[in-house]
Amino acid sequence: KGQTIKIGNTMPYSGPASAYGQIGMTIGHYIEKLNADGGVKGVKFEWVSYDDGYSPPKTFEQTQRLVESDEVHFLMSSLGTPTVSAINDYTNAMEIPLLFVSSGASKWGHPETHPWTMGWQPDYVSEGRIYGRYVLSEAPGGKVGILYQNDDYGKDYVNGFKEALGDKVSMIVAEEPYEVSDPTVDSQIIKLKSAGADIFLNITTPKFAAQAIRKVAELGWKPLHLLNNVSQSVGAVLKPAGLDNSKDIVSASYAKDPTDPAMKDDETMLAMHAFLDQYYPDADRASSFTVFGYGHGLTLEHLFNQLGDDLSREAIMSAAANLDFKLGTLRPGVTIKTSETDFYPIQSMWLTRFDGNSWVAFGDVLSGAAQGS
Amino acid sequence: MGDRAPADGDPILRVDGVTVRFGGVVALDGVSFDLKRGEVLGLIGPNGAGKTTLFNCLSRLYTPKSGSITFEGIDILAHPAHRIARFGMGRTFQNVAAFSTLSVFDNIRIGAHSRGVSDPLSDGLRLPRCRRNEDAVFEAASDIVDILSLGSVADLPIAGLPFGVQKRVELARALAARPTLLLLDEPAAGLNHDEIGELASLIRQIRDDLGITVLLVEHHMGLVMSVSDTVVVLNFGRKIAEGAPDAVQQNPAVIEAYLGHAA
Amino acid sequence: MDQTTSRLTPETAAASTSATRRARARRRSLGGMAATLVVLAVFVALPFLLSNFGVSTLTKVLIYSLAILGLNLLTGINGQFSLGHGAFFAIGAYTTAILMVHFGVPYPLTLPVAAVVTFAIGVAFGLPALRLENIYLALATFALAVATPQILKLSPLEAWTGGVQGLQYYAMKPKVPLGLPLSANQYMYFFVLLVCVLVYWFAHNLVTSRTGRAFMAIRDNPIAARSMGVDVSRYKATCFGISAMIAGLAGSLTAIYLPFVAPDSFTFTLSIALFVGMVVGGVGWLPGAIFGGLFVVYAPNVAQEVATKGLAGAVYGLILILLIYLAPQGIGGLVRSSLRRLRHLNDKGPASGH
Amino acid sequence: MDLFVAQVLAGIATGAIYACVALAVVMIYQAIHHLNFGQGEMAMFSTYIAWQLMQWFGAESGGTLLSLPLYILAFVLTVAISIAGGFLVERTVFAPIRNAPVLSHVAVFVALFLIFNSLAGEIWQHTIKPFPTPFGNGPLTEGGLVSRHDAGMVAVTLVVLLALALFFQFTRAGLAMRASAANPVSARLVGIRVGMMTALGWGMASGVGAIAGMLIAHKVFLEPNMMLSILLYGFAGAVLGGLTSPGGAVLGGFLVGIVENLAGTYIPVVGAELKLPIALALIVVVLVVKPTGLFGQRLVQRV
Amino acid sequence: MTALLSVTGLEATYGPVKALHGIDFEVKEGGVTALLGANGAGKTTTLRAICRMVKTRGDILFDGASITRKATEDVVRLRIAHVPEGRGTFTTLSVEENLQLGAMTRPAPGIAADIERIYAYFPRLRERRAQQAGSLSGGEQQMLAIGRALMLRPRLMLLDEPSFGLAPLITQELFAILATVKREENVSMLVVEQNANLALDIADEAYLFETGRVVMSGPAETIRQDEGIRRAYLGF
Ligand SMILES: Nc1ncnc2c1ncn2[C@@H]1O[C@H](COP(=O)(O)OP(=O)(O)OP(=O)(O)O)[C@@H](O)[C@H]1O
Ligand SMILES: Nc1ncnc2c1ncn2[C@@H]1O[C@H](COP(=O)(O)OP(=O)(O)OP(=O)(O)O)[C@@H](O)[C@H]1O
Ligand SMILES: CC(C)C[C@H](N)C(=O)O
Ligand SMILES: [Mg+2]
Ligand SMILES: [Mg+2]
Repeated sequence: KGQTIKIGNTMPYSGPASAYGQIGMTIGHYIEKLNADGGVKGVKFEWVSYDDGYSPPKTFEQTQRLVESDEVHFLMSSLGTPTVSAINDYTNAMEIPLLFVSSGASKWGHPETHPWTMGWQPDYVSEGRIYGRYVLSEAPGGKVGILYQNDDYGKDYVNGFKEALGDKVSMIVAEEPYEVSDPTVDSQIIKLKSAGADIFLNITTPKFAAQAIRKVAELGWKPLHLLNNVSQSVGAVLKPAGLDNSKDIVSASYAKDPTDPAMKDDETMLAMHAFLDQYYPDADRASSFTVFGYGHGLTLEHLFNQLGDDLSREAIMSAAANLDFKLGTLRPGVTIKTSETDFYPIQSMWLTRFDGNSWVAFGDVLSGAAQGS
Repeated sequence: MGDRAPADGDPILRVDGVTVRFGGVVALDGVSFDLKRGEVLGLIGPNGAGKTTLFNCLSRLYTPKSGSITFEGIDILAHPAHRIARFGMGRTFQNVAAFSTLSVFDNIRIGAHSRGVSDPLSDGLRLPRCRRNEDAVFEAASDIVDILSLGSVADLPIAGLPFGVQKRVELARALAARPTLLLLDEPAAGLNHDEIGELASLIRQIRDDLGITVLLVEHHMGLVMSVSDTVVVLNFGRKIAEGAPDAVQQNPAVIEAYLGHAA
Repeated sequence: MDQTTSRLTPETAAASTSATRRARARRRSLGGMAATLVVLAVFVALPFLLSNFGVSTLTKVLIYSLAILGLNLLTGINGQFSLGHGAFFAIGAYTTAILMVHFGVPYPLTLPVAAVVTFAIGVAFGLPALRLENIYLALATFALAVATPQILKLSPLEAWTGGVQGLQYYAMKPKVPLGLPLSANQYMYFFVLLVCVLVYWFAHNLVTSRTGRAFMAIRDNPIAARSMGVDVSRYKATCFGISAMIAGLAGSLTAIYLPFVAPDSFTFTLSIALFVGMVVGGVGWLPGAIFGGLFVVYAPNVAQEVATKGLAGAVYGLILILLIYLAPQGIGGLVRSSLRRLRHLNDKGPASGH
Repeated sequence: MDLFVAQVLAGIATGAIYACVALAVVMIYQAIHHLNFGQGEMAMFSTYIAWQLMQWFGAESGGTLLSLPLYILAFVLTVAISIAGGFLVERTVFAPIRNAPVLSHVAVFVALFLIFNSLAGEIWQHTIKPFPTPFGNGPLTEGGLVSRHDAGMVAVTLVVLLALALFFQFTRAGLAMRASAANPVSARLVGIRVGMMTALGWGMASGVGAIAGMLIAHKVFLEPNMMLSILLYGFAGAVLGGLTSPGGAVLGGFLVGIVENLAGTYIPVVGAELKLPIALALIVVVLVVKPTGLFGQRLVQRV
Repeated sequence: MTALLSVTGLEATYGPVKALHGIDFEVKEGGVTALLGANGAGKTTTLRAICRMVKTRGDILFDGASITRKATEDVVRLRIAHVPEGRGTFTTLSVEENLQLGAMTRPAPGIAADIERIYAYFPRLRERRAQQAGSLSGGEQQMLAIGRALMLRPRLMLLDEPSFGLAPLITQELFAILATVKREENVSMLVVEQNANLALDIADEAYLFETGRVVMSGPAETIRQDEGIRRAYLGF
């Protein structure tokens, strides 16, 4: 009671991935709000969030600083696949919980080897499977062209997608990687179109997603366009790319879309806007990253509500491994659920189609779990 | 110093039909001459006649279009520039090519580079062999510093020194390699009368006491005529006269092209 | 000294003979040695005064200093502009990581291998670099820095490099050898310090030797150097190799100290950081590497303390500009000019009156 | 073959970006005989200024052009502001350390890079912003692979190129600027105000950079890191063409774009992954053969 | 004749090193003053001081007004031309561009004619007009440096060893040209020259420097007669 718990975090506030920085800002402000409201069951938090510039050795150094110098109680929401990869072994060796990693790499869900690490969002492999299954059912005779970021993140998606296609993997007629350092992806798009693809799997980060969407429109190419979840922000991707150009794009989504008019009366979204008004008025409200950060804040709050008097690291970890609740920022039917063996909190998604203004879910809530498991 | 006794007979340097072109400019046009061991040969000619270009051929900074250069019986055109010093040819530069951030003493020590033996690994490990070499170079450079009276400036960076002193350091640097042939490109430029007198005796000292053959390019006729055993005159890249200083000085073609009448 | 030549002497302090010159040289090198010992003593004492985290940050300082030393040898001493030393750092790190992970080689033994590999690659890169000057070389090396992560990611090499993920081997982190009363971080620190001291000794020997003078001669005037018998190409390529080797050793140490390598650890920003460190420490002044290392490691942290998150970069930039204002030639420039001033006063003391 | 043509066209389209930046690089090189790492970020910052002006004027909305005259007004104002800005940066940041070694200047370029990058992020946030084009959207010819914007961009680049070439070759100011960069001490001795010339060079470079930024932003979207990698390509293009030749730089920029795309398409296995390294390696090869670039002035060094 | 340039108490320093220790001298309007002295005596430093290229104390009056607070480029705008030690060639620019630069501060008309005039003085330069100046021979670059200074149409010329590296014949011609320029255009000159004979031939007054101090001065003729000078600088 009356305790203050230090939470450590690393974020790319600078450098090439700095757009994600607002996730850290949102969480930080939410913790401010929690403290102002008297904490969670009397426990207050101190949010220590360092910039790692999206550079793995920097992440390691900052994490070491958090653990050894700031002596944080646990780490939360540290962002990025390559970055958090650098500290995964370290934090486990130090037995510090590393909760809700802001990355969908599948490696955050391996309690057998890394019992102190847990992800949050649906993993990229699973999401890839969802797209694969959708293609099989929707356009079994199609030709697929893939644009992907040449890193773990991109490759996880591609692997999941191919896994779902199974023996139909020959539907893929072209795979074009790009590097984050590429100025544009124009030439890749031209190649995919020239290869005769009529299904376009767009696995990119926001800037490249926007470039790709616009280039596709500019070329007058009309494929079935599948866009990965990371880049589905209406504010940060589709608006810049042109809402017209984005029409009919299909994506998978687990979180609510802040631009969806239907969200006007959504309780959680109203609460979020009220919170932003008071604590983070500069926030970009059309951005899914804001919702993402807010969701992390709510999850933290829930976790501590669930905890008893024992606030030890072990207790926190075991509470995190026993989550089962409905998080307000998630779409209907999508829940947070973990167990001693399941360290993937969110695993189901909806397929959504962009109608020119917002994402409209269709079909059923889907699980990305591997077939037969 | 002076361990090589001057031996008469075969020329130490033979320049044969050397031609150099830069685009349309013919800088040297079939120039030939011999340089006897132990002599001072004065090479003169109007500005742009090709004197420095010839020096640059000798030290292999330029490669002639045709012709041959034989030094100590070696066809030096078959060798890269950095080997020339090892063969015993040293030089100074017309526009002072100093190692500007280094001290006078280090400049001179670099002059002795071609006489040293070491490789980066043993230097890095400071093997005894390298230490001995260092000591020898230190002594040799100290001697030269004393001979050329550079003691008071030896530890100063060369860049701020008066032009004349820099030229003297260049001379010291060339001597540090203990050359058998020394190429001097306008050593008297920027010196006053008195200093030129000293330079003249220094050049004689280099020839007589150290047994070094000297090829001298110079526009100061007093100096050239007083120290040269032979004089070669170039004009527009071609040799127009060769002979004893007195004879050359009287040569009308030389007077016309180079000396002028008032000289 | 005879009368004729003495007239050529500019009239300043009395000329010194070889013996006095030698004595003065010895005095100076003793002074340098004393300073080195003091600095070394401080570095030996520090890990016992600092927190655990402080020790590991200081280890990083040493590692960066080492890499900066390597760069300084090439750019400062030999005059070859490099904006790509992060690449050699990366190669050293990967060599160590691959040897440890795939071949189970004990970590100390990976260092010589990394040294040989980076030396060879450095020479190989130094050969085409012979034809490039200044900006052209800067661009070529910068290109190398930019390309490094992409090359490390190459799928055909993935079996060895771990591709985009890189290699993680936290379990192989060096343990404190039996008996030493040190924490893991302290042990790592001293291991790194030992390597740094040895390499520094090597580099210092090199710079003050015939080879080092040849390097500097090439920097100051390549044409004259060639005429003095310096094989410019060979020395330049060798210098590239040695410099790459030192940077590679630093990389190798990183891979031991931080048991994780990944392509994104070696982006061009690493090369730029090394370059900035070299400038801050003092171009062409080997001890400056320590200041460079300190700056590169601590300045961004200071910037982050001072500024709100987004502005840290601007603050870091301002600190850098400020530093260049105060010390246009880096810390080395400050130290050298104050030494010169001191010496000037000293020389003036007894022998004034001309 | 179709693919080949497509890739060449795509190469020209991206090459236009590089060519534009390469021109700015040549501009600064002529003024200070160095490459400025901060140049890309300054161009990015200028582009944000243009964007901000257009917001105030109401010249665009969500990347759609609303009024061409207002766009042109913002464009011209931005170029003017950038020239003044470049001039001021030189006067305030570089003039005081005029005598510092070049490598220290390079460190300050890095500092400028960081400052502009971080300021832009702080002022305008990190999310990408669409930037309008005055040339209209869509392809130049029906179904073609070259967009109207790409074509417009090439045209503008050529106009700027012509202006710069004329400036350097035929005006006294151009000669004075080249002289200042080549030998500042002598330049002062013939009465050239070297400081002003350098500052003017910075100003012009930053003006050219602003033009490049405003053209590029439409293609890559406006965000603080938009010039990060483009500047490298611009350097590469300028160096390939020869740093002293504006025409060479533009050609170099296009070549880099084309080579990069062809390498990515036709080199098996690693091509797609390594298109940038391959393009850069090619440039290094060209430089090894021709050390001053394709059209650069050969320097005669004499002793 | 009044003094066009008058220098009093001039001291100059390079960092901690003092190179001039209080120098006084003048150049008369339309006159020629010669500075003599051994290596390192401070002659070059004196010319640099006038062009404001070194740190100084003391006063320098040009045409009655102090120029010690001016920048180099503004001094040049007063039409003081400097042929520097080491020539200061713009090596990467062409010969003709080098000459044009000499006239940078003048209005454009007349420049082309003046370039022709320089070519007439030094025909070698005409042959090399489009060539990179850095590729010229030493003497040719010296001609270029002098030509460039003349392009300013100066009132005062500072000549730092103008005969440096010139062949005897060219040296004679050069001094004839200088004499003509002086006579016809009333150009004043401050000449540092090791060939004291030549310098004293055209000089009205001469100053002898030793380690940063003036040790002797007077009309050129008087100086020429001095025994010490004769031995050290004239050689007869
Ligand atoms: N790299 C080059 N490119 C073009 N022309 C050149 C080059 N090098 C030399 N020249 C020309 O060749 C001629 C000979 O030059 P060189 O320097 O040999 O003359 P020099 O006899 O030494 O003259 P000086 O007495 O003036 O030093 C000159 O006219 C010069 O312009
Ligand atoms: N850049 C510099 N840095 C430090 N000291 C310098 C510098 N330039 C000149 N000096 C010193 O100033 C003094 C005067 O030099 P200055 O060049 O004026 O002599 P000078 O009379 O022109 O000699 P010279 O006949 O060699 O040209 C010398 O002692 C020299 O060492
Ligand atoms: C969704 C993002 C926060 C995750 C990020 N794209 C990564 O995996 O690196
Ligand atoms: Mg010559
Ligand atoms: Mg002088």
